[in-house]
Amino acid sequence: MKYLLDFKLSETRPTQAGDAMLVLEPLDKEKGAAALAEARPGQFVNIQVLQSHGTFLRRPISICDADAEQGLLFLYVKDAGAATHCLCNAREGDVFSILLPLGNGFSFDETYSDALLIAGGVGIAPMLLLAKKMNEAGLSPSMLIGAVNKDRLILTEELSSVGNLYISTDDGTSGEKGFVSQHSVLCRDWKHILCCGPLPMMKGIAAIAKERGIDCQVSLENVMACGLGACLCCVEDTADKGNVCVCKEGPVFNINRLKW
Amino acid sequence: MKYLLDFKLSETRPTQAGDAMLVLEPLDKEKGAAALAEARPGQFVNIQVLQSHGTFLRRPISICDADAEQGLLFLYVKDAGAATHCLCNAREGDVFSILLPLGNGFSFDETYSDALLIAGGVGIAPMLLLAKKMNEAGLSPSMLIGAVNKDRLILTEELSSVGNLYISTDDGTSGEKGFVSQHSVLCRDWKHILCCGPLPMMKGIAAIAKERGIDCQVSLENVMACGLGACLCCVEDTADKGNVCVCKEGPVFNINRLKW
Amino acid sequence: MVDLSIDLGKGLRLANPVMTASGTFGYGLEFADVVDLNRLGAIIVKGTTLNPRQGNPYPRMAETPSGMLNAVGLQNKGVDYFISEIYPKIKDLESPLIVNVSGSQPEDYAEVCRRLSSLERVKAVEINISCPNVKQGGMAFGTTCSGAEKVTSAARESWDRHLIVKLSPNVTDITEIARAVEATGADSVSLVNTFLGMAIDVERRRPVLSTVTGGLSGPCIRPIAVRMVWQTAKSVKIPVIGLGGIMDGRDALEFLMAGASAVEIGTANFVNPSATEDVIDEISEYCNRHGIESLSELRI
Amino acid sequence: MVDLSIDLGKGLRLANPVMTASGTFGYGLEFADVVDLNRLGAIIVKGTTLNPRQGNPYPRMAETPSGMLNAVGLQNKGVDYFISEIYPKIKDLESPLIVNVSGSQPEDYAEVCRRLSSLERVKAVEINISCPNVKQGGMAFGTTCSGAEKVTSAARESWDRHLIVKLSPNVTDITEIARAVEATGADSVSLVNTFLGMAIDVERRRPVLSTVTGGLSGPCIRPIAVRMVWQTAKSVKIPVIGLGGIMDGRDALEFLMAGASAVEIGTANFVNPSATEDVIDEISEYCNRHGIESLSELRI
Repeated sequence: MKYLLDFKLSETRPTQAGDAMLVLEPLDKEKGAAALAEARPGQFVNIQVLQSHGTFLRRPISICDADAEQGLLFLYVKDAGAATHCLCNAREGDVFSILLPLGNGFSFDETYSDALLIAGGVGIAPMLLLAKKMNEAGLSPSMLIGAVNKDRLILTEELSSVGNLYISTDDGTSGEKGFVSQHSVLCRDWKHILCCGPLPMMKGIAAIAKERGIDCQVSLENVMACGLGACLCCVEDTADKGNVCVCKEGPVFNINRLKW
Repeated sequence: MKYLLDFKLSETRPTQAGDAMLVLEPLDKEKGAAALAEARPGQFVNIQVLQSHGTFLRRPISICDADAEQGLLFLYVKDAGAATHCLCNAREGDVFSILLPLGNGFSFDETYSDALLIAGGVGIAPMLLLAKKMNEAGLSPSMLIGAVNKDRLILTEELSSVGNLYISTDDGTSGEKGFVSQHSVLCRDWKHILCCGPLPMMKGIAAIAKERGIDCQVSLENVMACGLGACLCCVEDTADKGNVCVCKEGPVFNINRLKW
Repeated sequence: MVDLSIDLGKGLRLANPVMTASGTFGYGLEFADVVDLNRLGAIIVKGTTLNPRQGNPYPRMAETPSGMLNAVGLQNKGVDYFISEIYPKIKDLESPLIVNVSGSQPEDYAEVCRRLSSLERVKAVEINISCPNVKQGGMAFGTTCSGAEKVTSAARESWDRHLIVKLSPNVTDITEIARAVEATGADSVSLVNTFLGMAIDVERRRPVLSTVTGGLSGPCIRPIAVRMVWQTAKSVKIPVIGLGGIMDGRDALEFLMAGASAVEIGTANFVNPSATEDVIDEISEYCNRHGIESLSELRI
Repeated sequence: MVDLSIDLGKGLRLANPVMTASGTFGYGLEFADVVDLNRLGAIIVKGTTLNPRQGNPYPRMAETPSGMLNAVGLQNKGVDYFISEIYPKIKDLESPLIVNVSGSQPEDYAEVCRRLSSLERVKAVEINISCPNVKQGGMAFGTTCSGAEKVTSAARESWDRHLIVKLSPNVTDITEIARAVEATGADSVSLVNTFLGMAIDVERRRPVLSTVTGGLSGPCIRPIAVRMVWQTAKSVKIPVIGLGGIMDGRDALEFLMAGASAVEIGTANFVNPSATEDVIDEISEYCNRHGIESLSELRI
């Protein structure tokens, strides 16, 4: 079930470098709780940013966390354009129209004890909900996150509390020096990789997974409009079904389906 | 001289019914002071409202007050549409691009001791600067302002301190009951009327002035784009020169020039 | 209370004038969670062709000022898939179904219409002679009277229910095309389809769309669409269906006042997924506020 | 450092590719307080006709999504007034002057050009065959090859400096018109003029503009304008001057990459009065950042 709901910004938690963690409360508590309860890790929302002068379409943003009990939606927003800039600088009390939850998230079950979550940049955001849901399934996931440097790492504290966190930075200011694809933890005997980050990073990880026969899911970020599988703008050319909507069949795909 | 300057909102003074008095400070103090010093009563500014999603053009707003010494521009904004709504709800610290001062203001000199200023609605705003400038010329103007009811009267306190204020309200909750055109103060022997308000009000006053041979200026509000006399959108058909730009030759016109 | 119903002729009677524009509402099902599909005036489903089409490569979309460019290129699984897999899921909706039909030659249109004839709930077809995103057919048919006539008459021969022809705005005189399809048997015209446009990513120094050009839609083009509806409504006797950047009830009223008998909501569905229902409510509210009892009173 | 100069031929050499679009910048003087007029690539002054024109009645303007409609209707005091009253005030500017010329018959254009010939600083005329806001002439000339040819050849006979023809986008195939005026002697084409559009005030139930329809401009139409420039630049040998919704340097670069040799800034002047200078600076900054040394490298 998808919901079109108004959410009020109840808090903006400043993070590093102008990004922001938006904490949003549904105006309709009941429907909001239902929508939040249905949110699966890797799913996203499509948010309207009326505050942004030149922004016509909604903006898809991955769900960082969804707390149905408290009735709170957490979106980690990177200040990367006019719309996200407005989101990062929104005022408490501002109301946003949000369509959620959208797409299919990461797949896992209680057998995923040998899974490594890998993320980079703003792709780290959905890993929080993923790790929490894995905790609920009795798993303590291992997570590898990367960034250019220590200052660009996000959510390290939150992630540490829900699993084993490994870190790589390009300049070595935190964790191992280098890309995530070079991190020593990758050498262990993983059965599953669940990955979200910049395209080159995901392609690098996918290549390693393929080579070593590791089951691997990646989360794509194709430019989209509706988020509902109607406009057919965000297609990815898959091996099995040709062009499919990333917003509806994705954003998470098993790399077997991709022509990478 | 016209100036294109950025102004920071330093304060929003709430007034009645969601309107707002914006107090704006130029980022460039020197040029700002020069622009403010040149502002004449009846002139206006053209302000860009990037905060408003659907607003493409600037919005012309009459200058309510301009304090060159303190470096402050005062705009009285009526919450009457998407753009003005954003202005009324702007945040302190928000920066606006403002083109000013524009147009020709009211004409008067030290002989205008028998002048009556008449205004209604948001048209009352420019009367504050007009009365102050008349004070500087040694005049204590008489002013007649009108509104639907007591709650819709604006700037009464400020205006009382710079001249003799007469009031009319449609429902009689303040001053004389009725329209400004019916107020008893109009019966006195005025030589000049300087008027700003809704079109029907100004036409009513103009008719009275014509009948009684009183010199009369009115401030027009034609829809405009550039504010500089370039786009030729805001024309008024004048008796002497045909279509002329309200933004450049006006907004204040002597009624002799109008085909009313 | 205003009566919003409208009879477009030949069995196409709508409970209200608000339809979905083809290609912006999937098969309706995609919006079922957020829109009461039974309230819609009609559901015009996505462009259907004789054979399955993969459409154009990604990227297919560029956001533009108050609008968007798309270059989907009629991706669909073909008419037979529609008949066997989609129709059964939507046939019990109360809203009439309309299938938008595309092809690369007149015979394709005719064959698709023929196959759709067995579907009782399909009350009309909308013949798309204006898709800017396909190499063959599409807009090429819509920019000349003779091309428009050929497709219209081919479809007409194999379809005896209501036949809408969707016109391209990329022409010098849209009324000329409208009159041509009217003379060839169209029961109504819908206008406008998208404008051929283009965007360049200046940082990467290449066109944004894989196809270089694409179709521009959204409120940006609404003033042109309203003008074309105004001109066309004065130029033909068949009903005119207006579309082009309608975002809300006010916008829909602009088209209805300009002479449209009904409207289609397109790009707005991407921005406000409940736009269709909102437009119905807002038209209703306006009419009641202004004491308007039937849609025909709106035209100016 | 990039060299922004561009030679459009026949004596029209610009220090940079940024000109003002006719009718949006007055005679330049209106912007003198906020723009350094000497920095502009050229100043194209407002539409000038043989005899004075009062233009259309108020209201002449409607704000639209990311744009505006205007129905000014070529209000101006005529060519003789320009020669005697305006020219003396602007002739000493460093930027070349270009006069936009309109008329209701080919002879009018020819006569205006003839009278302008005495003005040494007028380096070019821009022949407007695309104004949508006048009853006679204007856009009617710009929507057929024969109309465009007639006006171009009449102007050509009485003007031996650079001759720009400004094209209408309200056509099925703008390249056809461009080729026609190229063959008739135009030294360059500028495109696009405004799109014919319309807005209705639904509360008052009447068209917003006194003339019902008007010309749509602004970033809303930019994707269509870029596409037309792209097509035309591949279709003619003479330089193409691009315009249509350029608000900043990025937008200007889109046109230059699409094949325009220069650009005109129009509606942006109303939104950002210093847009022309800002665009020059932003193009410069972009080129330097990307290691581009001359404008010709920009085309994709």
